[in-house]
Amino acid sequence: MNVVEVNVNPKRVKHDLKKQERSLLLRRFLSNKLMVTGSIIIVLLLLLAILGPKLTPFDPYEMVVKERLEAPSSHHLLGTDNFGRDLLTRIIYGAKVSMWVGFASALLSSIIGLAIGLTASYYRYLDNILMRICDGLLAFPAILFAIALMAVLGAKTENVIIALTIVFSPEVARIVRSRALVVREETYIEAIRSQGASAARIIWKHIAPNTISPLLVKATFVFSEAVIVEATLSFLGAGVPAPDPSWGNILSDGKDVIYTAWWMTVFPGLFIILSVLGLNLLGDGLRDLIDPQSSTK
Amino acid sequence: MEQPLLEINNLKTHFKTERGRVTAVDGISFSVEKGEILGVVGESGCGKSVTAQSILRLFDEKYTASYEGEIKLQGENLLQLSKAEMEKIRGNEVSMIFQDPLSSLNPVFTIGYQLMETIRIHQNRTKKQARQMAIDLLRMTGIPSPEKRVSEYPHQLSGGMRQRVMIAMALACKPKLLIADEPTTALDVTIQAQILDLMLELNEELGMAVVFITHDLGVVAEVCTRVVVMYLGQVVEEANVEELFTTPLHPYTKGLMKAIPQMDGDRSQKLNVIGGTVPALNAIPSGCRFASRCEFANDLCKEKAPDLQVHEGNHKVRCWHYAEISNKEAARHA
Amino acid sequence: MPNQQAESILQVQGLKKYFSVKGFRSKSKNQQVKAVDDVSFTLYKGETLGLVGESGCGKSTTGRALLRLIEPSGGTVLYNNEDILKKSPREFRKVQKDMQMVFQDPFSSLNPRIRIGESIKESLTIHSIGNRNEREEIVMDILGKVGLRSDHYFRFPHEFSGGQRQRIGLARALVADPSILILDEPASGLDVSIQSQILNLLQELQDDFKLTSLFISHDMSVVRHISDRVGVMYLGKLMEEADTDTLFSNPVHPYTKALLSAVPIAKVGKKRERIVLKGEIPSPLNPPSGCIFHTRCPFAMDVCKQVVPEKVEIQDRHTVACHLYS
Amino acid sequence: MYIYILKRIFSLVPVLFVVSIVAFLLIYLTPGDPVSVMLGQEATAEQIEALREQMGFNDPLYLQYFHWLINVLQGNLGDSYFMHMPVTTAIVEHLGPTLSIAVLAELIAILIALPVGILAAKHRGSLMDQFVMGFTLTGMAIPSFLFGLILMLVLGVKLGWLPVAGYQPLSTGFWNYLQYLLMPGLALGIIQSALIARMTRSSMLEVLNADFIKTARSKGVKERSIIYVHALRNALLPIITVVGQTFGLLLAGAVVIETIFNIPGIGQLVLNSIQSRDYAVIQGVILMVAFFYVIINLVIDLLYMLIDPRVGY
Repeated sequence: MNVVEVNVNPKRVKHDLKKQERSLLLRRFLSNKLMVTGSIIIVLLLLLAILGPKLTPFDPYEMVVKERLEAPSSHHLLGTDNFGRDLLTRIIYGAKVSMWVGFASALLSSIIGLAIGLTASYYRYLDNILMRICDGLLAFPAILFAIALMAVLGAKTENVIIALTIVFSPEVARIVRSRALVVREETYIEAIRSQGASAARIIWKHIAPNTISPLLVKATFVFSEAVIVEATLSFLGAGVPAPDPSWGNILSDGKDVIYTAWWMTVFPGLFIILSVLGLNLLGDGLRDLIDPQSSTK
Repeated sequence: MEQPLLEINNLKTHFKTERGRVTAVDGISFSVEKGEILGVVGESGCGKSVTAQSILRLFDEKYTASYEGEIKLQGENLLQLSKAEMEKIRGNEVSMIFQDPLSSLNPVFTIGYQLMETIRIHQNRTKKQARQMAIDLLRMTGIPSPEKRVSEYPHQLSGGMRQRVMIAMALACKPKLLIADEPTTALDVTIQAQILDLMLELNEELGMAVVFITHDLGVVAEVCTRVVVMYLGQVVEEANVEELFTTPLHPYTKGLMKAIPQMDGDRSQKLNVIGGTVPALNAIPSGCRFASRCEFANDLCKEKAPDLQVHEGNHKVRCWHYAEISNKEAARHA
Repeated sequence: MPNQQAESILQVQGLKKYFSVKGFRSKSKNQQVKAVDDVSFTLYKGETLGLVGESGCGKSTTGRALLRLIEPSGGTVLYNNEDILKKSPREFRKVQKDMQMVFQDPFSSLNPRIRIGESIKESLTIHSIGNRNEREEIVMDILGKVGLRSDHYFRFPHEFSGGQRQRIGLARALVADPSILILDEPASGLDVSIQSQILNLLQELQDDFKLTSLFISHDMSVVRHISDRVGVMYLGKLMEEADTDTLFSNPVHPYTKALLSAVPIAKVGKKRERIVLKGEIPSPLNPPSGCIFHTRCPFAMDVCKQVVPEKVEIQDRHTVACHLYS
Repeated sequence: MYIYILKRIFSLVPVLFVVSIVAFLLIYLTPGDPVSVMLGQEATAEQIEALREQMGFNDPLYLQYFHWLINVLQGNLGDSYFMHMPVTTAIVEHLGPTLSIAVLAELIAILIALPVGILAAKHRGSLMDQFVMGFTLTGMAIPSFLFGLILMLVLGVKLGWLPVAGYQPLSTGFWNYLQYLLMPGLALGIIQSALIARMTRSSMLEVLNADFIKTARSKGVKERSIIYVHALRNALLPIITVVGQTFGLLLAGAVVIETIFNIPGIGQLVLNSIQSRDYAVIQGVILMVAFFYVIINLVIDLLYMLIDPRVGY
């Protein structure tokens, strides 16, 4: 982009530049097919989770035995489950649970992962200890580790978030550390060090902002993996406890009646796939969008 | 004058990028005689390396690159050959060496394997024969104890050694033409001297023509017999090396020559500067491409693009006013 | 130009930097790579000392050791006759204001996430020079001095060309008004036409700011053009040091001779005989005994194989470390 | 070379140490008092207290850890209260089916992922490439148990090709054994192949941009051997790393899949333990899987030496 001759007072230039940058980012956002489809799916799901409860006439907990296992009809759009509860309503309430659990654990593990990753990358004597702990934690596969943690913490939705955070933080820490180690060797870090900047300033003003892009991409994938792990936990009965609705435990109820009430498996399954697919698309799109350099190549 | 070894007419190389089509090489024409060393010189982004790789059609033609014009190797247009025919020529009639010795050799195969591969693709030799030929090639390019080196891996050798292996690989089938894309840029000056001497010896011994791509005018003066100067995808001047250095005609060539700090230059004088920056490939100005940076540019230069005219003999230049500029400068110095 | 009675501003005495390489095979005990081995030189006020040599000779490590970006293993560096290597980080910060560095790679010397004005202002904030909006003025002013516009302050590094980024690097080094500038191959990453712009700018700034500089490069002709004195390094040692004209007109050390003769000259018809050194640069893991150049030196004598040559001053301010002259 | 092997093995000690600490803490922090369960409801408080003292439950934490560690090193993972047998025997009995699913799934994954990944990289930007990217994105979006349910619905019920549940050990004939494992194996394998295919594609693309590929092409090497000889060998390293890391995921996946196809493997063991609050078994399974994971990654590390001469040089 060649730089046009402009000699106006700097404050206004700063304002114009910021506007220009926003419009450039928007244009790049819209041109990124992955990003757009992903965000549309996620926004729809969020709307569903937030507005849904107001739209549906049914109560997710109210059991109507005689309407048990009804096929999708005009009365019950997606049919009913084995206790006669409206499936669409339970899926909507389930969306709120699944998305919230996924988002919260992604956010928490990002914050913890960032802190551990940055400290490990800058203070070498801590690096070994922290990384061995992370390697140790990473040896436990996510789903099994979550099951064990739930056994310790007890079956509550909040505990699912804590369990998932413990499971995913080491992964985030490892990604942040490896990027931070690369950034540390860059010349601009050497330059700021040569000017006598303090360790804190170097870490938080120079290293951290340059580890954000891999962190954001990883956080999106942690979000989608968390939704899958939560669904699996609830499916096995170790996650969100009944009667609270979650896509996982709806599927679990549907498992035994799969031949007769196929809708109890298909619809929640579809929602899981859709939300995770949306998040994966968001993650891929984010990866291209974030790095300004990659945009000008 | 019998047919030149290589004749490039109006070569154009286009690349598909997300922001539309970019033409990195826009109508290049020059030829290479048998046994000659032709220098192709220019700054980064001028398309010299793209030209070199276009000769062997190394770019992916399915999705990214497309060519126009002619590249005739002894009368045969390489651009019209099938993939299989092209593969027969690469490494056999025309071979290439690259700039960065650290990354140009496959790290997971031994030096011997990579040398023998070229031999066995183009000549039916047994493994034993190919191995012996590989050892002789390594000895020819001055690598000590080649029997041991043959079974070593690239990371066990220094930059200079690796470049010698690259040259040995390129000479495996005694090619008629060697394309060297900045072969010594990544090397230290003393090692560069050794490699340049080696290339000169091989050129005499094997009578092999060389297209020598570089941005270093010093190397051009020491090694090449004829020179092509490129700017922004086009040839702006072509001449024998003596003419180019004694009577350069194009303002860009003159500017380059005066911008380099000479080993015997006057240290108190400021270095000559070519103002501005090279226009981007997707924003090429109309008229002469050097107009935006040329101190002699007038309206004619800005509107109409000059083409490569013959000054005299084989000294060609792409500039409307090169004659007046030379006279004015001659007057100023007299 | 070097004035003889110039006042010395920085005295480097026996500077060493040894990297220990963990023995990978059991038999090779912890070896040491002597990246910088007993290097001594003096910077005189207002002068530019060129440090030249091939890759792996330790010139860039020397530059970084002065600023303690790499902690030296030995030697003293006297600035205002205090040894800055012994100072505590807090005391050393004052020195860091006076000694600034310019780096080679234009594309990784600026933080991509920060506007360039901010990167330049960092130095002011760290050394608490001026208050908040004063600092913005100072940065805009220095931007003008390096040939950029004040509104460039708000742009990101990826919007600039290689040449412009080197100008920003210079602005960052000069904004805190240093007295010594250490330049590590500042123009090697650039094309010739841009390189000449940067070298001219550098010389103007050195005069305006009355700077003393250490100019590190592998490019002999660039070093010759810009330095008043030149030191030639090989495998961690300073082989020869002299005024630029003396060194380039009659080099004394065999390595300097070979180095200068190897540089291709952009002139035709001057076919000079070239001293082509035999063999490869030895691996720093086990450098040759005695004079480290003896394995490739055409004049190597027995004494060169055993004894490390002493630095000898054969003429006024022309020193060399070679047995031919001791 | 051997130094490298020793170094790799030696570097596992701290990791295994952390694994043991985490496993122990999981057990220690689990609610429910094993002693009271053992003695049943009528036991008086004193009896429970006496037994706790005798079994060392009141010792300081680190002492309990050492006892536990020594037992584990001797293969004793404590006792299952629900199944009234040592946890180790319970696990070993149920190990067979889970391992066979995991290995079968891994084979299926690699057989699908490698060719698909390589072809996608070879025809970068083509329709085929976009289809593969679509397949991998959706593949990663489907939880393995859901895909298992779908397969059961389609293959099992609608088409009736494969039995919907149950397990026959190998001894009862190969096809007999295989037909029960095919569906869970496919369910897990296809999901796993999505991840590995994605990694293969990106790793191949990275290598195909390297300079030495251009050198090979300039030597007249055929496009086919550029892909399968020059590029693949270099791309293998990151691929086998992913295979190693995701094998742990696979084991966990096998555990989950079994619950759908009610195969008497570790999965069922874990499921029953969850319902019966038999936590010792769960922790035992987790420790075993973690140990497996560490060993597999060690093997992968050592494989590096065979592929890349620079490693261990």
